[in-house]
Amino acid sequence: MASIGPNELFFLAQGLKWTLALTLIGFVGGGIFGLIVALARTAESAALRRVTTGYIAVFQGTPLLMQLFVVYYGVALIGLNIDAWLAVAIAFTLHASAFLGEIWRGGIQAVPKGQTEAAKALGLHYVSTMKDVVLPQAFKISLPATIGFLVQLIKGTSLAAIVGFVELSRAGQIVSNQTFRPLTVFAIVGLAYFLICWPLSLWGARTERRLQTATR
Amino acid sequence: GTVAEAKAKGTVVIGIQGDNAPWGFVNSSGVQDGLDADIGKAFADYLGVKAQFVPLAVANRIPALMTGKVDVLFATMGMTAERAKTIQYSKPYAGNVLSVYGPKDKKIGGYDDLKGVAVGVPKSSAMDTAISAGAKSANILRFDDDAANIQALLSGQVEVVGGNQFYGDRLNTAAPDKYEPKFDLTTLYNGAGTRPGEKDWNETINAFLDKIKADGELAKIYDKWMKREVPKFPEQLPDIPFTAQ
Amino acid sequence: MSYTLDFSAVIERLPELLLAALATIGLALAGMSLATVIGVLGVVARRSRFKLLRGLVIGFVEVIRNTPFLVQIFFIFFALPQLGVRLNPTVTAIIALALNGGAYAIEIIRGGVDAIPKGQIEAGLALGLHRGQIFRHVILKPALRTVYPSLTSQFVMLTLTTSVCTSIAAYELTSVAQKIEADTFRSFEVYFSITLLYLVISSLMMGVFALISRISFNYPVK
Amino acid sequence: MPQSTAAEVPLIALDGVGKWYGAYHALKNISLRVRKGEKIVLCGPSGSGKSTLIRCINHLEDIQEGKITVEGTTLTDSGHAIDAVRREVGMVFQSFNLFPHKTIMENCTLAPMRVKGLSKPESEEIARKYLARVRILDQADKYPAQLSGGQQQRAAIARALCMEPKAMLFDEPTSALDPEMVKEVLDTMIGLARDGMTMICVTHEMGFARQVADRVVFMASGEVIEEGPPETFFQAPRHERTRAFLGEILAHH
Amino acid sequence: MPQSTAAEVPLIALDGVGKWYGAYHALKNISLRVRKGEKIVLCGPSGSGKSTLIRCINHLEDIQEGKITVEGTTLTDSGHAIDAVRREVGMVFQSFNLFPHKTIMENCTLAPMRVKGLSKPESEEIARKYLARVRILDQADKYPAQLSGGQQQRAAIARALCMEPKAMLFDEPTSALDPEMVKEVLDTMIGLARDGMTMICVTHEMGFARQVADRVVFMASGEVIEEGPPETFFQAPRHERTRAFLGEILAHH
Ligand SMILES: Nc1ncnc2c1ncn2[C@@H]1O[C@H](COP(=O)(O)OP(=O)(O)OP(=O)(O)O)[C@@H](O)[C@H]1O
Ligand SMILES: Nc1ncnc2c1ncn2[C@@H]1O[C@H](COP(=O)(O)OP(=O)(O)OP(=O)(O)O)[C@@H](O)[C@H]1O
Ligand SMILES: [Mg+2]
Ligand SMILES: [Mg+2]
Repeated sequence: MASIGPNELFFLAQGLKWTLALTLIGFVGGGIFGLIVALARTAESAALRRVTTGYIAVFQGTPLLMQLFVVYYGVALIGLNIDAWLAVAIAFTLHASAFLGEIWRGGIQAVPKGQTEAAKALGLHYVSTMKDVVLPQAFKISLPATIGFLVQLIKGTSLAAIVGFVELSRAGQIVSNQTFRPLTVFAIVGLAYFLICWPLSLWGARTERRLQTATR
Repeated sequence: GTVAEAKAKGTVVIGIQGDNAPWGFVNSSGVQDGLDADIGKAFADYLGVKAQFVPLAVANRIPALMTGKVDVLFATMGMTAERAKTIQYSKPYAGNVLSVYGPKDKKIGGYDDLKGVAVGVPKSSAMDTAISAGAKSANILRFDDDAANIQALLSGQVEVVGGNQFYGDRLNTAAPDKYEPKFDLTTLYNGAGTRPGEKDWNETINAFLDKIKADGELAKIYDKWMKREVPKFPEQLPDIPFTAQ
Repeated sequence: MSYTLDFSAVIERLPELLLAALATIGLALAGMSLATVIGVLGVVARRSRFKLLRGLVIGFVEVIRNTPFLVQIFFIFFALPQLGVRLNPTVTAIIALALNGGAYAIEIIRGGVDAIPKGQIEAGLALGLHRGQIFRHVILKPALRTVYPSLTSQFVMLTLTTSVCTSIAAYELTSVAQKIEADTFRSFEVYFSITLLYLVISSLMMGVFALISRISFNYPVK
Repeated sequence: MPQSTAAEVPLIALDGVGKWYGAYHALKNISLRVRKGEKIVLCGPSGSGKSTLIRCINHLEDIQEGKITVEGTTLTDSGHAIDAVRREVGMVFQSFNLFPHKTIMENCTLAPMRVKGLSKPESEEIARKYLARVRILDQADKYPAQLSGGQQQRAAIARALCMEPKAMLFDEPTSALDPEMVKEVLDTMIGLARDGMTMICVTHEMGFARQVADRVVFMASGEVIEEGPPETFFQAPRHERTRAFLGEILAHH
Repeated sequence: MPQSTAAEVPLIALDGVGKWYGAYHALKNISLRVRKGEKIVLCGPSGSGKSTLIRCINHLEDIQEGKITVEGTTLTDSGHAIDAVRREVGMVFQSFNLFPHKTIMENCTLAPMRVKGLSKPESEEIARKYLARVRILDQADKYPAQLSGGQQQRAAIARALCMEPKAMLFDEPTSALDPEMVKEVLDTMIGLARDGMTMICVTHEMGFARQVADRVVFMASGEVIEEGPPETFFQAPRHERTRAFLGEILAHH
């Protein structure tokens, strides 16, 4: 039976590296598709809105663990053998885009209607209206919620263990099963998460305060 | 793929458990280790190919096998009739000597004494299967792994645990002289798992197992990890076919 | 792969799954009710005159929001007994869910309270109402109304989080599913089924939330 | 103060009041006496401190210098004095500030029940009286968002009246209203004035000032520049700044 | 329409326009012709459809009946027609609607660059011209929130002018302003009118109407009730409703 030494800590650090890589994947994929979801969710076409509403309901309404499972193993079942990285990228993109899409939809709708109308009255097209007028304001409004979700996503990457990634949580579990000190190991793991997430949360809260004083 | 394909490729993909020392686990250098890993390596040698290990968790070992992400599972799988409906077991290659562990001052003599008692077991383990069958009225709490199970006993969250032969040492290290084995559960055997209907894998593994049982290699590996002799394996188990139809 | 899905094992044990789904709903409901209470009381504490109390609430919120739920529930279950507090898995699960949801609820509700126009509070003061009365009668309901969508989507997440409670052996949907999986090795069938069950549960929750909103926030706004 | 005779105790008295927002000196040595039944119109350019002044009177802002006395109670930071004053003085805001989640009736009964401890029937009785007084009794069961701006402002006036205050403070009560609704609110206020309510009113409605004010007080940069009865104030303003301000205000009408 | 001679093609023409919001009939059979250079003041009680009318002209709302033609282009739902019309018609809103994350200069150059495809220097050149025209060139690098209400509204006017439209629509451009700032915006609009800009302006500023309007159009309940040159409109309104409305509006001034 091993004790918790430098080897074990190094093993956990390796896991941490995966955690960060997975977060990055989720955020980039989720960011791009989330934008599309948000735009579709606020589109004029009722059909488009309904489809995205369903999309959001499904991916917000089922556990991320199951989404990962279905994408990796479920898809393989019908003969599509995809790489674990691709599976994680797809599942995290689906998951994050549903949440970010919903957050950013809120931001877009919080931009006063007069802004869109003024843009239209000036003759701006949809793309320019969104890119130059609505989205910059919407992102600013949704920034705190976006950061809040990023923190949840960091913690959510632990579920990628099901497709074989030994990220921070899984590394913790493995070390705990070698050392039989689950409390100590999970205290270290918890602390590691805290040290990544807390600065982000602080930054989010600061941004929120700054935005609030700016609008008052 | 098939055995032929694996030989052509020069690798066999073997699923083991990632966190179940000393059976199968990933050590702190990130390398797979344990009884299952050694048997896996021996199997690869037998085939004359390289072994590629995929560390798995309880939740995904069957999906990984069924979707072809691994060729074979040496993943500490207790052989039961119900499970045998889904996967193809090989002949047994390990025996689980399972016991109930509890505090010295608590009188537990058999299944009957478990009535209403909080019993901890690792999820999806042979201990779970055995106690669930033996003591229907026990209050069974299923934890993610051995570490959590032992911690639950130490924290007093359960009164006794179902464990393998290594629990004694671990409990003694954590709380000297406090716990002891109470009684042995029915022995469960571990077999390798392959996809149902794939005769080639099943036959190859059975032949391999026969070989290492005969030439003493299994005994060596067994001694290294289990610190005991290879048990005597039954020729057949009810409703658990060892060979593919 | 020639794997054929066979749901007979799942169907046979469907009653077990449905019962477990009820347990999941129970855990979620208990967790979110307590979380709401913690949220409201936390906001009150967060606005109190006592710096220590405010600091404690801030610390609580930060620790909870920035650590995984798994770690939190582990500590309540495995570490508290060392301080002499031993809680069974279900109680532990409810407390952990309540604390976790409560921390988020504090932040969300605080946002709603901050968004109440200052004029509302001043109107209350000018009428002679005290701070507590203003919070209770003037601020709370409109604040909850504005944050209701965020609060409820947080609660849907809380519902899905109940699945983590399996790691302390609490009785809920995922743990029963894992037991069935272990018994039968019918992993796909079991996981597909509970994915569907979770979707049904969360859709149900949303429906109930919408209903509650229609009943409790029935006043028109411009 | 020329208007207040020494014998009479003023209902509201400000003595050398000074108020700072951080380093910004918002009110400078303000002294003002308001007798019972008197109607004061407060005017002046934006940022001159009108709102600040009336907000200080019922302690929505605290002051750093001088003192404010309402009905003999001096506004200190003590909770009791503040409570007493707020019970005696009603306030109506520019943006109504009705509670959106309560019906008009509930808006009116909340304070009588919670502050005065009246029963529900008692406070509804009072509410009905004042809602009728401002002529929106028929709207009692609606929510604020269902009323027009003018009706909302009259509801806000009724809500303040339900505490049966000795004086009413108005901060630009008509400036958030559509032109057509201004009249109905002004009429309500004229009615109140006729009934003898003591009033301090910040407004740019000079017609209203002419009609009901006993005194017009003109402020600029946190100071009271000039005050006097409306006739002399409008016809013969003494100060240059007053003249300039009146010029602006009356230009487009 | 009495004012438009048959020979002249009107710049803006509405023919039997009908508009519904769901079941609510907001505009009823509106016909109106505006010649080049003409200044129209639109007035009427709240909810009479004034905003709806001018919002239909540049297709912020679509109509269900009749047709609207701007410079010969009939507004259909086709993207081209809408684009063409929006390029010819500038609009100024009650609440300015400046883009808060862009400086005044960027507010002014956005549309010329994106819609007309002008280069940055070209559009800044144009922006400077119109910012000078409304006398806030010195504020060009500030953000909207750093300007006073009057300055913001003038910036909004300059932004619309930068597209060099043939006509300007104003929807209560001064009603969100403090009394003192109304004048500076009205002065700007009077200047525009003098320069010959075609204008349709919803306003309650009757002084402005008297001074610049060629025609005053009075609406009620979605219909045009009465129209005519300001002198006759104010002195001798023909309809009872017009008289009642004018009575309300002018009562307190
Ligand atoms: N909370 C505050 N913090 C800092 N400065 C303030 C605050 N409230 C008001 N001020 C400043 O105090 C001055 C007086 O403000 P006040 O609101 O009393 O003016 P006012 O005469 O009511 O103007 P208006 O006609 O625009 O309502 C202004 O310069 C204002 O910027
Ligand atoms: N988006 C909408 N949906 C439904 N009804 C609307 C909508 N916009 C306006 N209306 C209704 O159409 C009618 C005309 O509105 P409009 O805004 O044109 O009036 P207005 O004359 O501009 O009034 P105001 O002077 O208050 O601005 C009103 O009864 C209004 O309630
Ligand atoms: Mg003011
Ligand atoms: Mg309008």
